[in-house]
Amino acid sequence: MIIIVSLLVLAMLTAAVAALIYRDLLSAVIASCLVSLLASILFFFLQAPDVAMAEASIGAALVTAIFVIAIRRTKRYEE
Amino acid sequence: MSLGLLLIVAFGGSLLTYLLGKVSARTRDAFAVLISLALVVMVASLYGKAFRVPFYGGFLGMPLVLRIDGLSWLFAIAASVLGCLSVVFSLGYMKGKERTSFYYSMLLLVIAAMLGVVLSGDLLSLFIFWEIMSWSTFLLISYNGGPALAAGMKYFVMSFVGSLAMLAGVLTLHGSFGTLEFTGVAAGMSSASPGYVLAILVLFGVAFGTKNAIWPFHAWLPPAHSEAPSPFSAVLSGILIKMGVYGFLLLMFVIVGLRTFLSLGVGRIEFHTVLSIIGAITILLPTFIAIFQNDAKRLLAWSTVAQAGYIILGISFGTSLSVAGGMFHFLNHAVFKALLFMVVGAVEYRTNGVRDLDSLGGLIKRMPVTFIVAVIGVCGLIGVPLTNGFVSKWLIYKTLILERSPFLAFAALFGTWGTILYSYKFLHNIFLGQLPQRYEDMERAPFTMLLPMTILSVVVVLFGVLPGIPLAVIDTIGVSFGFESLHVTPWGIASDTGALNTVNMLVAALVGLVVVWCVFRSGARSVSVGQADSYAAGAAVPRDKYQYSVRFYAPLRRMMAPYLKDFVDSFYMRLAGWVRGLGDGLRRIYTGYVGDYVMYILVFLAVLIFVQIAWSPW
Amino acid sequence: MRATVGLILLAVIGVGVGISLLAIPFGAPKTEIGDYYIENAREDTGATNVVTSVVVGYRAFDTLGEVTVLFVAALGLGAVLATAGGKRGRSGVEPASLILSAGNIFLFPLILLFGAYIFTHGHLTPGGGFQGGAVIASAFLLVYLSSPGKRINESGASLTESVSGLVFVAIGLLGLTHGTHYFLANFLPKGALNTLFSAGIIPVIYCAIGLKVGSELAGVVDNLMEETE
Amino acid sequence: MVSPVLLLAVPLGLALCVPLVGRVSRRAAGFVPVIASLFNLVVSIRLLPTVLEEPIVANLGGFPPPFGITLFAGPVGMLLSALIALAGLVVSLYALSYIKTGPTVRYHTLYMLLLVGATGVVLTGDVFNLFVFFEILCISSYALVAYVGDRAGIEASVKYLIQGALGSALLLIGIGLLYGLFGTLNMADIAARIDSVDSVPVFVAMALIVVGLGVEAAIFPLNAWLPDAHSSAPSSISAILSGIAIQVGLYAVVRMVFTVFGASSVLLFFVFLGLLTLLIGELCAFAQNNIKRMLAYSSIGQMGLIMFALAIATTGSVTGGLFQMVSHTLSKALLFLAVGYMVYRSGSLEISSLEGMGRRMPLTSFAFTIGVFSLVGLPPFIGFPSKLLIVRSALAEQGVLLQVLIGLVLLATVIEGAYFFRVIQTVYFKKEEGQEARQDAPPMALLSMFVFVAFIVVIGVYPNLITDVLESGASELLERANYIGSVLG
Amino acid sequence: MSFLHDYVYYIGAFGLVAIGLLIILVKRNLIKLIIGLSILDTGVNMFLISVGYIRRGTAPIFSRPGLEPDGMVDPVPQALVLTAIVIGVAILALALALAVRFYKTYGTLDLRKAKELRW
Repeated sequence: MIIIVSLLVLAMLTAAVAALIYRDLLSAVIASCLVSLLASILFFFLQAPDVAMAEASIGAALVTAIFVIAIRRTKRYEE
Repeated sequence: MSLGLLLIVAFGGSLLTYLLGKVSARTRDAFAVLISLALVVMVASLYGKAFRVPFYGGFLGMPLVLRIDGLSWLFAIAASVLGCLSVVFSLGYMKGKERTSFYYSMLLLVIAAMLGVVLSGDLLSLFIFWEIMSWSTFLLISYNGGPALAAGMKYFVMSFVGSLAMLAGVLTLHGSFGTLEFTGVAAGMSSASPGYVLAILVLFGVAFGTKNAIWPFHAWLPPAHSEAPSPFSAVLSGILIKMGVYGFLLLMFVIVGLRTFLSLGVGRIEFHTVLSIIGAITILLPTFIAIFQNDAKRLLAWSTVAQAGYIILGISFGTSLSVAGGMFHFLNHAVFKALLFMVVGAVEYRTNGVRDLDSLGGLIKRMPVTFIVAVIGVCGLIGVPLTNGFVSKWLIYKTLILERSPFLAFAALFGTWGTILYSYKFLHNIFLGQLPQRYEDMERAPFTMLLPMTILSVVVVLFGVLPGIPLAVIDTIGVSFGFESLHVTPWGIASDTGALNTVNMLVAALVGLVVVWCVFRSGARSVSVGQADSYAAGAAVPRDKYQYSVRFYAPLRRMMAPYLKDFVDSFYMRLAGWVRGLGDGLRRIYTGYVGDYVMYILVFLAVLIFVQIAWSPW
Repeated sequence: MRATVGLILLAVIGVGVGISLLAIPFGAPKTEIGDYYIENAREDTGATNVVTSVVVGYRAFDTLGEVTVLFVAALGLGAVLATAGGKRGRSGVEPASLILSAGNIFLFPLILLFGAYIFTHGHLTPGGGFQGGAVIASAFLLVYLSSPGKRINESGASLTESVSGLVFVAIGLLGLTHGTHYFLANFLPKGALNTLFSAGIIPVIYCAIGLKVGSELAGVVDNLMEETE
Repeated sequence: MVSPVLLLAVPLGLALCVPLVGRVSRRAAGFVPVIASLFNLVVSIRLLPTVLEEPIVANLGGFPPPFGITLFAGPVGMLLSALIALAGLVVSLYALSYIKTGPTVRYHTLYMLLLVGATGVVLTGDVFNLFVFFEILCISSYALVAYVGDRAGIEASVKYLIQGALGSALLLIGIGLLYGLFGTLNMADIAARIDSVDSVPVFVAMALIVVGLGVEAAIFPLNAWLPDAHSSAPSSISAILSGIAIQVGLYAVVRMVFTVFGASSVLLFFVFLGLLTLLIGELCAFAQNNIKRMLAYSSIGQMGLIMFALAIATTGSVTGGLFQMVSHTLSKALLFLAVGYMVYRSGSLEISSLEGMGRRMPLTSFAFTIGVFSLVGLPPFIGFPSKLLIVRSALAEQGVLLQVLIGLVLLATVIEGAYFFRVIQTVYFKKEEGQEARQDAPPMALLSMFVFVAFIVVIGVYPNLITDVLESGASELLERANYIGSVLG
Repeated sequence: MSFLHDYVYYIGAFGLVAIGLLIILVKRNLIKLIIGLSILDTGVNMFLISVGYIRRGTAPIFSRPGLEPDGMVDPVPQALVLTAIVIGVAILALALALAVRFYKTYGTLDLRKAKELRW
C-alpha cells in the first residue's frame, strides 16, 4: 500500500515539476490537471471521498477547461 | 469679561467673516474691522485681572483651562492691537486682490489663535492654539503664490518640527505629573531632576525658538516675511513670532521658575548663558546679512531675526533689568517693525508691488507722510534716544555692562551699528535720492493705510518719551516672576542700578535742536542746484541713469559677502534634498515586477522562521 | 539566480514547517472536535455523511461565505471581461464532430440529472452541492464544446444564482426566528436517518448550493469563452 | 433581540438582490448598498451600548462554541463594523454619481460584498471563517481594482491578485498547522491552548498567518501591491480599500497576534516593523508626483503608525491605535473621494495638474484640505486626538527606546505634512495658466464628502464621543482571558 | 520505510507547495503563474486532508447502519478543503479572466513587460 502511495506521490510531484518545466502552456496545464487527478486519488486513499470528488470534478475537470479556454484566447507558448 | 466669550468672538468672527464675504465684500470688511476692534476692547477691559476658567471638561482626560495674568495680558493686547491695525491696513492693501474673504478670515483666525495661545492656562490648549496658529499662518504665507510657496513650505516644515518637539515635551510632562496646568506643572518641576528640566527646556526651546526664529532655527523667517502679504508681514514680524518669546517667558519663569532656570546647566556651562550667546549670534549674523539685502521686505525680515536676538538675549540673561529690557523690546519691536512693514506695504501698493531697493527712490516727494512715519520707525529700530527702541536697548546694554559680559555687550552694540547701516539703506533707497520717472505721478498712500501707520508711529514716540507706561506693566510681570522691582516712574527708572530719565534726554534734545537751528540760521542761505548741473555738467541725461542708490554698500559687500552665507539655511535645504533623495531611492524597491514582490513576501517569511529557529528570541 | 535564492528561501521555510510537522504526527487521532462531530452529527443534523453535516450544519456559515466567494468571483470575472466592451460573439472553437454533438443531446440531460443526484444526496453519500454544481457546469461545458454558437441564458443563470443564494440566506434567517433561534439553525424536522427526506435544512441548502454553483461555474465558462472584439 | 449576525446576513441577502434589482432599473441598483450600509450602521450603533457592557457571542446554527462557528461582537468588532458601515454608506452615496460607466450593477454588487467580507472579518470568532471572509474581501477587491479596465487597472489587479492569492495560500497553511496542533478552529479555543509562541511549531503557524494576513494589512515588505492597486482603482474603491480593507487586514493580524497567539514577546518586533512601514511609506510618498499614488503610500505609512501604536500594547496606545484607525478611515476615504473628482476634472493624476483646483472646485478642495489637516494631525480635526493619544501613551512608557522611536514617528509626521501641504499649495496658491470655468463635484459626491468632514471636525473637537468605545476595545484586545472566558465560559 | 510511512503525504503536499511557490517565484508568464497558484492550492489542500487522517480510519460516512464511529477520520479538514477548493477555483477563474484582459491590453503575458506601475 505504502509503495503505491509513494509512487503516486512521486508521480504527482513529477507532474508538478513537468508543469514547472514545460514551456508549452497547454502541456503545463495538462500536467497540472494530472497533479489534480493524482491528488484526487490520494484524497480517496486518505478516506476523503467528498474531497476526492470535488477535486476531480472541480480541480481536474473544470479548472483545466477554464485554463484551456484562457490559453486559447491568449498565447500557447511562454516566450 | 469672560475669556471663553473672547475666544468665541475671535474664532467665530473669523468664520463669519468668510461667510459674509460670500454675501458682500463691504459688509465683510466692516465686520472684520469691527471684530478686531471688539477684540481690542475686550482684551483691554481685562487689564490687571488674573483668574483662570476651565472651558473644556476633558480632552482625552486632559482638562483645558484658560487663564489671564499680567504676562498674557501684555501679549494679548499687543496681538489684538496689531491685529486690528493690520486689518485696517489691509482694507486698502487688499482691495482688488482675489480671494480676499479667505485672507481676512485667515488673518482673524491667526489673531484668534494667538489670543488663544496667550490665554491658555494649560500646555495642551497652548499646543492646540499653537498648531491652529501654525497652519493658518502657513496658508497666509503661501497666499501670494510663486516664491511664496517655497517660503510657506519652509515655514510649515520648520514650525511643524517645532510643534512636534513641543508635543513631545507636553506629553512627557503629562506623563510625569499627570496635569498640564501651568501651576501644577510648575509645582512638579520644582522637584524634578535638572537633567529632566533641561530636556524639557530643549524640547520646548525648539518650538519656541523656531517660532521666534533664533539662530539656528531662523531659516524660515526671511522668505516667509518677505513673501507674505505686507499687512500680514506686519503681524508676522510684529507679534506672531513673539509668541516664541511668550513661550520662553512662560517656560523659563513660570514653569521652570527663575531660580531653577538660572542654576540649570551641564557642568560649568550654564543653560541661560548658552541661550544668551545664541541670542548674541542671532543678533550678529542676521544684522550683517540684512545690510546686503536688496528687497525691502527681506531686509526687514533679517532685521526681525536680529531684533529677536536682542529679545532672547535680554530675557535669557536673567536679571530684572535684562528681562524687563527683553520684554520691552518685544513690545517696541512689535510696534516699529509692524510700522515699517506697513510702510513697505504702502509703497508696494502704490508701485504695484515693487519692493526692490535698487529700483525705488525719491518717494519722499510723493509720500511725505509715509516718509515721516518711516523715519520714526527707523529711529525706533536703531534706538535713537526719545524713541522706544532706545529705552529697551539701553536696558539691555546696561545690564550686560553691569553684569560684566563684555562679549555680549559688544555683540549688542555691534548689532546696533549694523542696524544703523541697514536702516539707513532702507530709508534712503526708498524715500531719498532720485525719483524714477515712472513714479512721477504717484499718489499718496490711502487713509486706511496712513491711519495705522500714524498710530504706530505715535506709539513709538510715546513709549520713547514716557517709557514708564509700558514699563509699569512689565515691572509687575517681572515681580510676579520673582525679580526685584525696577522702581518705574513715568519718565523712566529711578533705581540706582538702572537709572533712566527721559526728561533729561528731552531737555538735551530740545537744547540741541535750538543750537542747531541757531547755527543753521546764522549761516548763509542754501542755494538749490539742479542735479544735472553738478553731476552731468548740464548735459541732458536720463534721470534713471543717475539712480545712485543701486548697489548700496557694494564695497562692503565685496569684502564680507563670502563670510555671510546662511550656512544654516543651506544645510536645511540640503537636508530636504537628502530626504527626497532617500525617498526616491527607497521607492525603487517597488520595482513593478511581481516576481520581486513575491520574493519579498517569501524573504520576510523565511527571515521570520530563520530567526526563530536560529536564535528563538521570541 | 532567482531560482537559487528561491530554493534557499523555500529550504528555510521548509525546515520551519518540517519542525512544526513533527508536532503533528501523521495518522494519529487527535481532535476532540472531530470525534464530537462523528459522535453527534447524526443526532444533531440528521445527516449520515458527517462531512456534509459539518459543511452544511456545523460550519454552514463557512459554506455561505464560500458560496459568496464563488459569487464574487463570477461577478468579478464578468465585470473584468465586460469592461472590454465591443460586440460579443464567440470564435476560436471549431464545430465539434457529429458524434460529439449528437451524443451530447443525450448526454446533457443525463449529466444534469447526475449532478442533481449528487447534490440531493449530499447528506447520505459522498458529494454535495459543490460537486453536483461542478458536474452541472461540466454539462454546460460539453454543450459549449459541441456547439460553439450556443449560449447560456444569461439572465436565467443570474436569476438562478441570485434566487438560490437568497434561499440560502433566507433559510439562515428563518433559523433565527424559528426553532432554536440561531442563524442557520436546523429548524426543519430531521426525519429518519439515511432517507432522502431527512436532515432538515441540509438537502434544501445543498440544492440551493448545487444550483448556484452550477449556474455560476457555467456562467464563468460562458463568460470566458465569449469573444469580445 | 438584535443579533450581530444580521450585520452579515442582511447585506449579503441584499447583495444577492442587487442583480435582480438591476434587471428592473440599473439606477436603483445603486441604492441597495446605501440601504444595506444604513441598516448596518443603525444596527451596529444600536448594539454598541450592549456590547460595551458585555460582548455578544452569537453561536451560528445553535452549536456551542468550539463546535460551531461563533461570531464575537466585542467593542472592537462593533466599532469597526460601524466604521465599515459608515464609510460604506458615504462611499456608496458618492458612487451614485461617480460610477456611471461600465457594468454598474456588478460594481454595486461587488462593492457590497466587499463590505460584507470586511464586516465578516471583524466579527468572526473562527479562524477558518476569518479566512473565508478574508477571501470575499480580497477577491472583490481584485475585481473592483480592475473595474475601469484601463491598462493601469488591469496591471494593478493582476499584481494584487498574485500577491493576495499567495498570501491566502500561506494563511491556509497556517490555519492547517493550527488545526493540526490544537485540533480546533475556534479562536478562543485555540487561545486557551496556547501559552506562548516559543515553540517552533506555534511560531511557524503564527508566521504563516501573519504573513498571509499581512499582505492585505500592508505591513512593510508585503505591501508592494498597495500603491499600484490603490492608485489604479476607481477613486470610490480606493477610498474603501485605503479606508477599510487594509485596516481590516491589520485588525485580523492584531486579533491573531494578540488574542489567539497572545504573542507578547513578538510585539517589540512589530513596533519596529510598524515604524519601518511608517518611515518607508512616508518617504516614498514624499517622492511621488502622482497624487493617488502619494495617497496610497501615505496609507502604508498610516498603517505603520497604527501597527506601531497597537504593538506597544498598553491600554493607552491600543486606544490610540484604534482611534488612529477611525481617523485614518475618515480622512483617507475623504481624500480619495475628493481627489477622485479633482482628477476627473483635471484629467491627469499628476499633482501639478491640480493647479487652480481651489478656484475650479472650491468645495471639493475645501474637503480635501480638511482631510489633509486631519491626516497630518492638526487640531481641531480628528487626526489630532488620535496622534496625541499614541504619542502620549508611548511617552508614558518608561525607557529611552520608545522615546527615540516616537521621535522617529514624529519625524515621519513632518515628512507627511511636507508632502501633503505641497499639494494644498498646488491646489490653492499656484497660479494656473488658463482660467477654467468653475465646476464643482456633483451634489451627491459633495454631500458624501461633507459627511466625512462633519465627522472629522466633530470627533476632532469632542474625541470623548468615542473614547469609551475605544478604551473598552483596547481592553478587549489586551485581555485575552476575558475573550476566552466570554466565548467558552 | 517507516519514514515514508509517516511522511509521504506531507512530502507530497509540501512538495506541491514548494513547486507552486517556485513557479510563482521564477516564472514570468502570467498563465504559468496561475498554474503555479493552482498547484500551490492543491498542495495546501492535500496538507489539510493529511492532517485529518487517522491511520486505518474510514471515511466519515455512516453509509451502512452498522458502522462504528471509532475508526473514522476527522471530517473537519475535509469540510475545510471542500471550501478551500471552491475558493481556489474562484481565484483561478478571476485570475484567468484578468490574464485574458492582460493579454488583450499588453499583447503579452510576460509580467516583466508590464511595469508601468512602479516606484
